[in-house]
Amino acid sequence: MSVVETLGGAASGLPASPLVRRMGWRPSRAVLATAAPLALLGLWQAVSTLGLVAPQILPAPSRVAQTFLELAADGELLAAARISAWRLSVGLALGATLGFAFGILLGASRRAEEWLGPSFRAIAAVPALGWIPLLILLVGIDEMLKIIILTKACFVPMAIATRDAWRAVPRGYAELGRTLGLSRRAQFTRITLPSMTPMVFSGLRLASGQAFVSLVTCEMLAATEGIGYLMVWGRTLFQMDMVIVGMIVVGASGIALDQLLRLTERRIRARMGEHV
Amino acid sequence: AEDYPRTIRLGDVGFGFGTPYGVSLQAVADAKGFIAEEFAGTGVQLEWTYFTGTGPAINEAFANKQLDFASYGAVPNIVGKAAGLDTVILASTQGTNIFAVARPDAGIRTLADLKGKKVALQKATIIHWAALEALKKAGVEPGDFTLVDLKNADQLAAITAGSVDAVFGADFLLPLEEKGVAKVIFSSARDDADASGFGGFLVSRDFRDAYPEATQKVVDGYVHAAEWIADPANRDEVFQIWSRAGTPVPLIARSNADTDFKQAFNPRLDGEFQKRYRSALDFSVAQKLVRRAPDLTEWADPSFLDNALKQKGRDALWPERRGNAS
Amino acid sequence: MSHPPILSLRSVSKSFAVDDTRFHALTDVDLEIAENEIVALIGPSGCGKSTLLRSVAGLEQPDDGSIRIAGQPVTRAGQESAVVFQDHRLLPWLSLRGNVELALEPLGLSATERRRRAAACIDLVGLTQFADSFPRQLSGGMAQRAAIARALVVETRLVLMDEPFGALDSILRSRMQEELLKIWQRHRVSILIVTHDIEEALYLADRVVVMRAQPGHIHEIVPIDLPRPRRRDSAAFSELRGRLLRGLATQDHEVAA
Amino acid sequence: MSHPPILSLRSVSKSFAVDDTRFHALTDVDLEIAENEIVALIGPSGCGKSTLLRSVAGLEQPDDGSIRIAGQPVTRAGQESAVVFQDHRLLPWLSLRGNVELALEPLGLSATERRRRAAACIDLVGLTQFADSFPRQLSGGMAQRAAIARALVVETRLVLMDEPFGALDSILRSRMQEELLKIWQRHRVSILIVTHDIEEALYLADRVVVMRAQPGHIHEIVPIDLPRPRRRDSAAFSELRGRLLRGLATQDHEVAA
Amino acid sequence: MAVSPAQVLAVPFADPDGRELWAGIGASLLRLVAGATIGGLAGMATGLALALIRPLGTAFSPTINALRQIALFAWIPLLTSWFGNTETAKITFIALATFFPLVFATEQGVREVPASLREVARVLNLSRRRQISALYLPGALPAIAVGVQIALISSWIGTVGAEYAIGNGRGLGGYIANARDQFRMDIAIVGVAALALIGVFLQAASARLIRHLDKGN
Ligand SMILES: Nc1ncnc2c1ncn2[C@@H]1O[C@H](COP(=O)(O)OP(=O)(O)OP(=O)(O)O)[C@@H](O)[C@H]1O
Ligand SMILES: Nc1ncnc2c1ncn2[C@@H]1O[C@H](COP(=O)(O)OP(=O)(O)OP(=O)(O)O)[C@@H](O)[C@H]1O
Ligand SMILES: [Mg+2]
Ligand SMILES: [Mg+2]
Repeated sequence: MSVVETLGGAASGLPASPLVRRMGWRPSRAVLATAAPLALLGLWQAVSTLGLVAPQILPAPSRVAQTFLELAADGELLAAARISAWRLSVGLALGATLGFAFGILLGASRRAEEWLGPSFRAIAAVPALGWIPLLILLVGIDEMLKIIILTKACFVPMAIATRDAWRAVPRGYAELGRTLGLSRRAQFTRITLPSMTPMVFSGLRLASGQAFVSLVTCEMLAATEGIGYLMVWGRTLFQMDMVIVGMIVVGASGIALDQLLRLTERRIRARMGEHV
Repeated sequence: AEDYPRTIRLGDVGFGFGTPYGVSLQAVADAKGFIAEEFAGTGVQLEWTYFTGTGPAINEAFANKQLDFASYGAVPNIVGKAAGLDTVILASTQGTNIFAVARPDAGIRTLADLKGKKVALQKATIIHWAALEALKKAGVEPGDFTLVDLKNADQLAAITAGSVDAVFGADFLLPLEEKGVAKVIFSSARDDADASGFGGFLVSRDFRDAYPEATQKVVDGYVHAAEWIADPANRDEVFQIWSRAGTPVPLIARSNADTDFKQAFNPRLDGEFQKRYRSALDFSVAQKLVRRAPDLTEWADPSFLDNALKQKGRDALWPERRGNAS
Repeated sequence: MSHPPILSLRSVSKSFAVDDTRFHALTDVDLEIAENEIVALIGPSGCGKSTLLRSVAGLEQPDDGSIRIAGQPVTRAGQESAVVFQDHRLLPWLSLRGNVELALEPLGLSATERRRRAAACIDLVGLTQFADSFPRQLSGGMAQRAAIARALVVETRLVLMDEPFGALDSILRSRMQEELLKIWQRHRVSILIVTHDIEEALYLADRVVVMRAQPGHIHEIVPIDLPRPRRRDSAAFSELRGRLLRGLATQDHEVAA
Repeated sequence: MSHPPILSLRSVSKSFAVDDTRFHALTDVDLEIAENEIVALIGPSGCGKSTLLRSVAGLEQPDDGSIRIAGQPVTRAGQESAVVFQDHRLLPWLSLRGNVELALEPLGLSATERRRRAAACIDLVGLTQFADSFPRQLSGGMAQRAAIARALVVETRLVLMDEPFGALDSILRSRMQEELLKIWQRHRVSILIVTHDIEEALYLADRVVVMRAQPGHIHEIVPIDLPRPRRRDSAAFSELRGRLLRGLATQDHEVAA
Repeated sequence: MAVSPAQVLAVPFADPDGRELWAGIGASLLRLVAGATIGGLAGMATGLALALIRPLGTAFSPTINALRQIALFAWIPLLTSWFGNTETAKITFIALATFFPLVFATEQGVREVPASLREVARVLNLSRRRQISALYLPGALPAIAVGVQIALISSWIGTVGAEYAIGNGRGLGGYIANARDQFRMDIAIVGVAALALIGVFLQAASARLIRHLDKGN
């Protein structure tokens, strides 16, 4: 290839060779992804420092950090987080287990879907917000209320995901199981279950998200402790820093749980030989 | 035209299924047009908002510059002031009658019987404050009972479901007695006026500084309303006005049976006011509702009220109370 | 044919319900396959090749007629036959070995015996060094060989293959055909293979069954008496190709979905 | 070749980053295609056929070398060329007509003119009565013809085809090959076609480019001087098939993914 | 607190307080439309931008995803402190409830438009605008449709939740809250039933609309 052509190629707008591209500075994913929140944080601090927004409306990040430390130091935050975490885990464990079983029932049996499907959809349609006023009369305001609401919140997405996962098992795999002459039990454990795993996990992640929403809803509307209550208390005391601490704790735990579930899923699927 | 704003925004506590209506002095001033007539011919519009979210909601509205005047309980306005809201107290108001009800089968007849029981109330409100005062007088210390923080609706459900033994609250508790779910064991108007709700009529400092004349007119109208409501002949009409919020007249009548409106809506910023607000400040600090107590002398501005009282011999209607500090 | 038939179909018919009407996928199909015989099914798309094969595999229930394998009527899937599908259908969460061993599970063998037999079959298809690989780590041809190993490991006397090399490129495909013949020579099974590739049919089969659609039926059965190994460029091969092509081409086979 | 080249590649190389190393998909490829010429690319899987075609289509950026269409260096996708992919790649939410008209949009024609030209091209591939059907309502062969119509409608002088008939069964495929030749005769375009089917290459092309892998390069270029219409069972055809087969078969082509 | 079914059925018609239901539903639906429109359009636009403009996506996707993890109701105290008990607070909340599911669905949907079809758009020389209107939006439609369904339910819950928690003004949420405050269980049950029925209706309507739109597949 002649020099003239090389130059011609470059001049006519061909992108630079990979070598040049590699030498040129390109912001990495991580840098960009952390730049955005840092910039937002900076903006927030600047707005507060310059007094553009009243501190009772938007306290400075430093103030929020200080409140966080104070609440953490006197144990209030930990106590709230502990009770919320307890409710969440019980609700998730119960709701996911029941939802999984119910989803299998709906997926496996047309008749179950026909008979139970409509009432299931009706129950699913009423959000936590609607259940609270009615349930509170039946079971009072104690832990039972929160557990029921959280269980229901997890139950619904888990049941739907499990049912869909059951139905999405490739027909080819089911046929394979039959032609191999596997027992029903073996077909379920060796074929159906593994192929349902990804969808069931996404249902589980959805359930955990729903659990958080319901947890905060019922702690804000009908509770005397927990992170949601902490935020309402912050509102009552007109201390936005406390509210924001609550939001951060809720958001961070939501992300953490989601990541944990993703990781578990990846582990399980990797062990099953999948490339994830 | 520069002397008056185009609109003046007033806020008070309210209830109702549709648009909420007020259940206190401002509702009367609103319905009877006492403040509006002060502004006759000026073109000033009055805008009333009745907050169902009560104290915190009014604080938020002040913070967002959506309100110029508001009446609300001492505890939330102390919380707001301490958090940096620049308000000024123009007048005081007693208003709210506080009740305690107990489950009939719990063997509770007086406040003293609440020792060792589960008591529900909404924390960080004047009810919380008044309840602790009343209980202290009855010899029940905070350590003697279990306090459960519940909002109004949940209190009703909780005592009905038997989750708590007694509830402190306002007149929304009275239907429970009718339904046989609970019986009234305490009424502040009947048993201990010092444990009634107490609060203030506040203006934002910005408004007062910008429109002193308008502020004066609002206070004049407000005092006029207090004067009108103090006349026992008007009681029935007051109940009618308040019933727009959804509570039937008989219930309002019953809840106010022991209330002397002249005293309840006494606007004076006198010794009694000082005493009650100091108590509320102490309470707020003790309960860690505020990080630092606001300075009362700087906060209250009696000048507008004094002008209003000088007119038409109102001075005599509400003599200064000494307020023997306890 | 000197052997008794391993597979025999007698006037098999199968129709599907399609929008209130019945679509006749197979009508009155008669076919016998002898021990050790390779029979290829060809025909235009939709003529019922897969339906026929699936009926033999017990995956479809014919409306009428009888299907017998080694004299026994077929009543359940995978009875006395093993199936190789066009897509390899290896389970992605099992290693190659795991996939092959899975086929042995219903036989109630000991784990060591399972492992031994799976290893032998994996060796037969030349994948020993990939036994612990997962399907995604195998190329298309390797995966298809693994599927064949899975079909052979249970040692049924009849292997059913539905376009087993359809997804492979032509070079790989001809190599796989040779390997299949080698395995067949060593293992002595009967094979019923569906293909849409005339050359493939000619290269592999003892007899080629030409099917036609609407309704699906057997048009003709062409015995291929060429000696093995067969040469694709021989005149006899070309002649037979021409004959099959004519047998196929007379029918319009393209139908909108 | 009497005409000036419509396409010319000069020492084109392309590598991909694979786990820290570079994989050389194409090295030093030189190729010219004349006006009206049909050139077929064959070679084992992974030898860079698609990479070459995609580079010409402007979908890949070569590391080195120059690609010129009608004398102009290729700088962007779809410059002076139209592409037919193996899968038809019709947009499922547009009707057949909508898909074909979409290709005309960048030309800035009036709506009626667009419609006229699309209709003419749809007619050319014999799909007029299906113009308002959606892709899911078309059979594989029809969809592929629609994709060809979409490529022809813009009237570029160069059409690039990557295994355009790979997904069709053999009978349909030979029919499509004939149709392609008919269209080519009427439309007089140059065609670069990737295939893994030796017969297809022999049947269609003026020259067959045989590629080899590791690294991807051109092994030989075989001119096919057979008169059209060609007969697949002619001796010359068989001879050329043998030659190409030998050219391909010497290389090991199966690589684990 | 037992109430007979007949009593409950009569509430929306006979009871003077219960009759407020209709006005409440009307107000709620208006709010829903306002908030969901704002949040929906913003969500789709953001999702499209995040998916199509790479650096923007890398920079902001993680942040938006993190914000999404904050359970919806946790925003209420912040919003009331910013906007007070106003319509703005409620509509912002509803918009947020709509925004998050749609950003995510749109971004995901656009990202998942097959590379093969993107290449078609490129070789056809389609303009950027046409790529969006002819390729990305229709291609992402199934994902967006699922997002719309989730967003609609989420915004309906958001509407009632906002009215319930923020108070003031008409609305189904305020109606339920008031019924509870005044211990009118009959009215509360009617309110909850209306909440559920409208939710089911919205879900069914969106499903039907989507089936109607999705004619290509
Ligand atoms: N489960 C079913 N329900 C309805 N129709 C079916 C079903 N299975 C197959 N058919 C129809 O039966 C006919 C024969 O199908 P079959 O799959 O056997 O064809 P084939 O010869 O294998 O075609 P191909 O070469 O395309 O695989 C087709 O028209 C198909 O549409
Ligand atoms: N984007 C990419 N990243 C990394 N490697 C690639 C990429 N695209 C292609 N390759 C590799 O380059 C080589 C050539 O690929 P190409 O698709 O051109 O082969 P091909 O000749 O078209 O094969 P086939 O007949 O299977 O289509 C292959 O080994 C492939 O794995
Ligand atoms: Mg088939
Ligand atoms: Mg390729």
